[in-house]
Amino acid sequence: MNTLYLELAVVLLGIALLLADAFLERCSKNCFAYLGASGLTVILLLSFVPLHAPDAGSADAVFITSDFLSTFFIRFLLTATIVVLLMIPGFRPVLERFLPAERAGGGVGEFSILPIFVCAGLMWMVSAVDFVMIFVALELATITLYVLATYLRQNVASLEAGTKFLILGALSTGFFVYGITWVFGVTGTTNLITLPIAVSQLPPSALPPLLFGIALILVSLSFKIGAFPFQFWIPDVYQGAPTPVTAYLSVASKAAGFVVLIRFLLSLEIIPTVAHKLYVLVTLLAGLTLVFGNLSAIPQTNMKRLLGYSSIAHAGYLLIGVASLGSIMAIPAVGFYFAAYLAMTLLAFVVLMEVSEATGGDEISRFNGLSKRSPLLAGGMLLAMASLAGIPFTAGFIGKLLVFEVALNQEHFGLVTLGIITVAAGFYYYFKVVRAMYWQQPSEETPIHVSPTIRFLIALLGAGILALGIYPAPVLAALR
Amino acid sequence: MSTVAWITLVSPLVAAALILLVTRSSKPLAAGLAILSSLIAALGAWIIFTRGVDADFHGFNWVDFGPSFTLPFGIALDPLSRTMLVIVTSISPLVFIFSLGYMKGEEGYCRYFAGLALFLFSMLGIVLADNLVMMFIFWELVGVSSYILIGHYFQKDSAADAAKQAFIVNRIGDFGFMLGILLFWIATSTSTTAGTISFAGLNASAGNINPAVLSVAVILIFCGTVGKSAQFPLHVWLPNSMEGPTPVSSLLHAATMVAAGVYLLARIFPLLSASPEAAEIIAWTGAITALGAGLLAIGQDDIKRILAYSTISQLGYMVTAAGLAVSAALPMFHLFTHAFFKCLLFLSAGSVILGMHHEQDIWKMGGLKNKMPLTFLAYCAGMLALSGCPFFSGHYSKDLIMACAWDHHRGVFWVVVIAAALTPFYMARQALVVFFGSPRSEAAKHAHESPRVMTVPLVLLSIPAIGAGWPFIEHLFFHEIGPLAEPEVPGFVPLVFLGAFVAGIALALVLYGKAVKDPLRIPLLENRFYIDTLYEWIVANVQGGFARLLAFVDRWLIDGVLVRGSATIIWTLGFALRFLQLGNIQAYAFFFGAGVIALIYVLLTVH
Amino acid sequence: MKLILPLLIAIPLAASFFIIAGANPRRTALWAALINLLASLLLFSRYDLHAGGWQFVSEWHVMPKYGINLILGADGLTLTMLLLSTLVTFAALRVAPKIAKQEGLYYVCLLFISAGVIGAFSSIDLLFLYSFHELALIPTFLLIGIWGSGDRQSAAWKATIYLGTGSFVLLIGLLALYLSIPANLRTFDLRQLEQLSLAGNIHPAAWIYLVLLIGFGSLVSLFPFHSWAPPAYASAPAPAAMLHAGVLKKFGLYGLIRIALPLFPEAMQQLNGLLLLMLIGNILYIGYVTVAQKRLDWTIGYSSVMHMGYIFLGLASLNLIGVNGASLLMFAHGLSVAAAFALCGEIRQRTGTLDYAELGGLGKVTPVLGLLFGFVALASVGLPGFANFAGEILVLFGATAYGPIMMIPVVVGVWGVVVSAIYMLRAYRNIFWGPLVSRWETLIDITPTARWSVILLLAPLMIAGFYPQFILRMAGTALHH
Amino acid sequence: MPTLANYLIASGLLFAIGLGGVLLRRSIIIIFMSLEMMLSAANLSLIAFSRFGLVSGQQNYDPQVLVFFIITVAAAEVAVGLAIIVSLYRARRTTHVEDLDHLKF
Repeated sequence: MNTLYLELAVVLLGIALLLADAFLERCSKNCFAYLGASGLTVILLLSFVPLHAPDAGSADAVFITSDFLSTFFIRFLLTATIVVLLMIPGFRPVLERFLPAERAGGGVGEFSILPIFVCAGLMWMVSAVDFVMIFVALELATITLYVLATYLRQNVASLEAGTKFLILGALSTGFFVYGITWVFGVTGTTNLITLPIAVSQLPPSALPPLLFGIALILVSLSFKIGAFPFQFWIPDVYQGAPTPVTAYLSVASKAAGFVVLIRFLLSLEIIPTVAHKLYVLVTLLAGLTLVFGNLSAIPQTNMKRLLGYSSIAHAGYLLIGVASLGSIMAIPAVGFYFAAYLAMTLLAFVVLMEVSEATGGDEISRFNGLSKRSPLLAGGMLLAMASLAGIPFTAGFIGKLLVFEVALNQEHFGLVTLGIITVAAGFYYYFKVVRAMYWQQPSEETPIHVSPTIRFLIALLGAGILALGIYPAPVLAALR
Repeated sequence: MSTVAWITLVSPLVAAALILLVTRSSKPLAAGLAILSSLIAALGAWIIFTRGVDADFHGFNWVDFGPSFTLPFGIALDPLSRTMLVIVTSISPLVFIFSLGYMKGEEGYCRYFAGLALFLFSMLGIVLADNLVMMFIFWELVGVSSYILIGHYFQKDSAADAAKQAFIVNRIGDFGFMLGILLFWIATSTSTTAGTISFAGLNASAGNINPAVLSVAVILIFCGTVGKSAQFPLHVWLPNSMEGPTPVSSLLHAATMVAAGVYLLARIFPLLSASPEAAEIIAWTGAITALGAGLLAIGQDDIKRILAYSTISQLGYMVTAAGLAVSAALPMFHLFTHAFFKCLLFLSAGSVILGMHHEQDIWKMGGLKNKMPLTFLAYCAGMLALSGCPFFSGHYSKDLIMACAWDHHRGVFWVVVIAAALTPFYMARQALVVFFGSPRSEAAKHAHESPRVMTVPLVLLSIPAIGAGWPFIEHLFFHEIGPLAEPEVPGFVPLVFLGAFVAGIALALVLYGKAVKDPLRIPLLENRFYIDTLYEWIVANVQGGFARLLAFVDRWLIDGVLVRGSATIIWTLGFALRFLQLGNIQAYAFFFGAGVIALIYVLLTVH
Repeated sequence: MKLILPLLIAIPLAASFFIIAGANPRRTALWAALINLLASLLLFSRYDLHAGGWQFVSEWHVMPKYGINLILGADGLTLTMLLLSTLVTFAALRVAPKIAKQEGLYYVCLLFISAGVIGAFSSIDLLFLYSFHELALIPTFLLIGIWGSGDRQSAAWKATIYLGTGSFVLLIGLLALYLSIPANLRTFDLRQLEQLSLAGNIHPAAWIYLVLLIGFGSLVSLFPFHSWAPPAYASAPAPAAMLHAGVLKKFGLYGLIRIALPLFPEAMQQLNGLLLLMLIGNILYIGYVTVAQKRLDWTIGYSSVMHMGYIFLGLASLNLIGVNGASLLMFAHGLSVAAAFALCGEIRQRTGTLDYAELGGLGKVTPVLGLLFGFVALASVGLPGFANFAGEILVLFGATAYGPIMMIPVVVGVWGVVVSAIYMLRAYRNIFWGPLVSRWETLIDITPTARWSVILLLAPLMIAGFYPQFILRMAGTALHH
Repeated sequence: MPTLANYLIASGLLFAIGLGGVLLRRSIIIIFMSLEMMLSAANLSLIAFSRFGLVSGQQNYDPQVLVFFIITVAAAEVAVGLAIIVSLYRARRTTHVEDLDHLKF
């Protein structure tokens, strides 16, 4: 069967659930999360059935490709969505607090169905090879995310976050399309497969306008992945948005952005001069993002915001990998880094959600003495932090290892030096959480009750972190 | 033969270990073990001595990297070591037995005997060592055992400090010793063969070493002697070491340990005689020490300190003798005689102190000759021997040294002659003040003779103290070591020696015959030339200040500025950067626009 | 036989999982440590000296495409270090006092450190050599932070970030080394690396050696990268300090012996001057800083930094004598400093202070403690009869053999022995000698448990001191080149 | 007969005005309108490019598909956006950007 069907299946699942939510009054609202998750799991399993790419002639082939990159990231996105959906039942109390409740659990249903549409959009995005397709997929995801970010209609923070996300997102969309326009204007195509040929035939005089268009496209991609100086929305939106949405933003949409970035850069490698300019640019972005993300995370006191900055920081490490695309190991490195990043970030967010529900706040100080109140949560967070900081035998370490391997391979010594400094900073702000959990005394001793679903998630993600950290070979094999 | 030597060497160690591990509880057992081991050692020593030379290697390789490098652990049984062995092992049992009485009822009884046994082991090790490294090993062990014994009364601050000082001063000497060993090793090693550190090998290759290197190396080794034999300027620890129990003083700081330095010089005698410059320096060091210590002895009131300085002075003689580079036997001969009479003197001093209930100030004594007759006689024997009275052992050895000095080195000669005049003076002073006149304190009035266990060793020791110098004994012990011919000296020289002796005694009689309090008080001498004060100042201010300065640098420069500083910089940077997050949408939009322009600029300009 | 090495790593980890699951922490941990000790002794005795080289090798593929695999194996040097690790672990767990809060976590942390060092020493693959070492990072952070004393928080922070950063530098160095190999041969396998280097296939640049030196150096507290060590050891709980100063710290030196010596012969020649400068800093500068210390824990902390200088001197002499001396000294220093920190902890437990000004005359009330501490002090001033002396003298001979450039380092090294005597004897005199301070008249002497753990550390020290070949002939097998 | 350049300039101006509005105006509603204006600027230039095909002179109508998509997306964006702004107004009684600065640093 054709890769296209996976996305279609996801959309259909979403629509079906929406209808069910609309017409089945009695069914408990949590069930939609579980239904969606199980549906996506089925699709995830389907994705392992050998799929043939759309044959070159067909209409699909113009828009959709099915290479190892798209397959890997489709599975990646499905996994992320499943995890986030499983988080939602745990988030329900907050939802009910901040939603005008005509009915009990009103709106919980949509909240657990909308991510499925985002997932579909992102899946299209990672396998799209035409700017038209990319644009539509991107907007499908982004607009849905606007809704999700502002979902807590009576929570000021959520609204503010949503608005900021909306305005800046729309702004980047504007630049995106305007960039596409210029690239099309110069090359006469919007297709990444035909782009190289078109570019290679261009007269030198046509370069500046082309570069102008490319620059604008890169701007909006940098916005998506949160590269400096387009990262400003991230901390605010992450802090304000509902925790599951934040988790989803930081993992899924970032990944899709990176995939498009990689495809775009690869398609432009045809002209050495352009490629060189682009890599210099990406190197600069990587350096700036690293420094900004890591350093300004140091003084943070709010855990969600801290994770926002940390996601900027990791965008920096990923950009190092992108800047080293010249090495054949680069794409495996970035891909693996994302796999690791998924496990550790989602784990962190899961624990954060539980803790802030139990203590009623997102500040790091809420984690004080967590090891006494709930060893499980503390252990999970410890693992996540260790992995984020890059301690061996965790996924994060192998990720950093691979990224710096390619960086050294491409002789980005400047980036490596920055890497050393920023890793040191990372130790500081990640271990701040560990300190809170293990050194400090808890304000109250009452143990925190953790629901089975969350236990399952923590176990799953923790196992994932260790598995990737100790035996990364399978994932790497999937990336060649 | 070597098995005997091994038994001799190891038995004290076994005793020490057993005392430490097994018999800490039972006092008699501890003492018994120690004495037994010393007797075994003595027996072994005499067996070895009476049998002939047997110089082949009896050992194993302590460290072995094949041909490239080995550190052998062997014993040398040449005449030198056999003589020294006899000296050490014949004195130590007496001291051990004497201690039975002296230490009765003291606390740390077992610790004391363990220390003695350990000391004996280390000393025997020095004697039997056949190479420099092995000797260094036991050298250090001697240092530590003396540390333990001096610090026996560790509750007393003075004792604790004295022990520490003794160890560290010796370490300073060993600093040179170790460098000397390394220098010899590298000097004798060629591109093809590894260097040697065995005495035999070194003495053989004395001629092949570059003279300059040779003299430097010899002087470095000599630093070891300076430390261990308390030569100027490292002599300060010996008087302070009198804080230990008196038997310890007599065994370590008179008879054996301090002699180790001289023994070392005798060991490397061929090397020493091959480098005149080194010999010169050694001779002068000895001479100066002999004179200086003699002077200081006059200024002391503590019965043991007087003896301590006299020891230093006599060690000066021995070192001078070595420095004259006449024969290895010359210093050894004086070492031999000195060992007996100085041990005797200390033991009798010990018995006096015990009789005086641990009073050590001679000006609180007086008129003891009637109350402690045996001690008095023994003391006289020792004192006359030390002062070089004719027919007493000291006479022969010391006069021989001075004669050789005349023969080889006039400058040194006159110095030592003056020292020779001082010796009888301060010894007579001590004798007169302690034993003659009338008691100057209650303790002195009720002083009493010491028990048998102490007086018997005194009597036994008096015999060699008197006779050890007689020619046939000299021949028996020293003819194999080296020639000891009386050099041709003008007739007046012996008269000078006699004159010096007589003058010393006479002057003492005049000054102290009826003295109640010390007639001549010389601050310079009482304050030991202010050398100790100077050292204290240096340790407190120079070394201490240096250390404090470095500690400050480490705390504030390396840790403060470099480490914490960089951390602070990073933190501040982060703190500043986060203020870019103004929270205002339009600010973000501005940054966004700026970013766009920057991007376009970069893309268009970079080449 | 070859299964024992993986077991050595697995047993502590398994034990810590049992503890988390609720087994009695202390007993479980002690059993695990005891089993490990016996197992390592078994390996030590079963090593075939004539065959030499790597033995008991077992291999698992992890990232074969990258030439990264988990390879465990041991040669003489490894086994020496394993013996050291297991000895110190057992002693450290035994002297651990009664823990009030989170006892389980305490022992888990200690077991993780132990597992980490054992893994690091027995890995032939450089990446795992590195990774296992990092296993100790978080446990140390927790141990110092939760159960530490004094200014524990800042000490823990400094040590953790310093070590984390240092080991990241090290990682970069390893990667650079890895990339300096022709692409088709790339591997982290030490055995292959040595062959490649012997075959002349790799010529890693000198700067890589420099990066490695800085990385390893900051783990070994090589001057001027030492300032994390004294405060960390001063405020760490005794068992943590024992494991860290005694064993973990040796990892950097072990790494240099394993990597730098075989792979960077020219670079080491070129940059030897720099290394000499640094180690002179360790011996002389740190030596005098130690003299200025006013508390026992700081004195020992600094002295352990100082003694690293001698081990580096042995490495820098680049010959059989020196490097053998260095490895012997690693073993010796590990044991002596562990014993020192154990006794340090005992004193602190009794008096609550380690300030020289407040202590004095303890020898009267705690004779056995005094005796043991005397042994430790004498060991660390390099008294003959303890392995430290044998190690130091070999290092000095090795350095002398290197050539005239070594003149100053050797003189400094010999003088350092005097300096160490100055501060150790002062410590002993101030704590155990002199008049007994009335506050301490009621102190009780050292407990049998602690006594025997210290003796357990001192015994091998003296055995190796009387007969160094016992260690040297093992360690030598690593240094055939 | 206007040339491609005129169209591009016009769309450029449109884009610039939109951006200016986003940067300068205080009311979120107007900022939002300016954003839509930027999108339509893109549309205009797309049409222009497709009408006067730059590459090999002949016209290329593919991008007009994109134009339709852009219009649809813009509509969707407006729908969601206005909803968000309304609920923001309900909660905060304001639509001024300066008031949205609770989340910062």
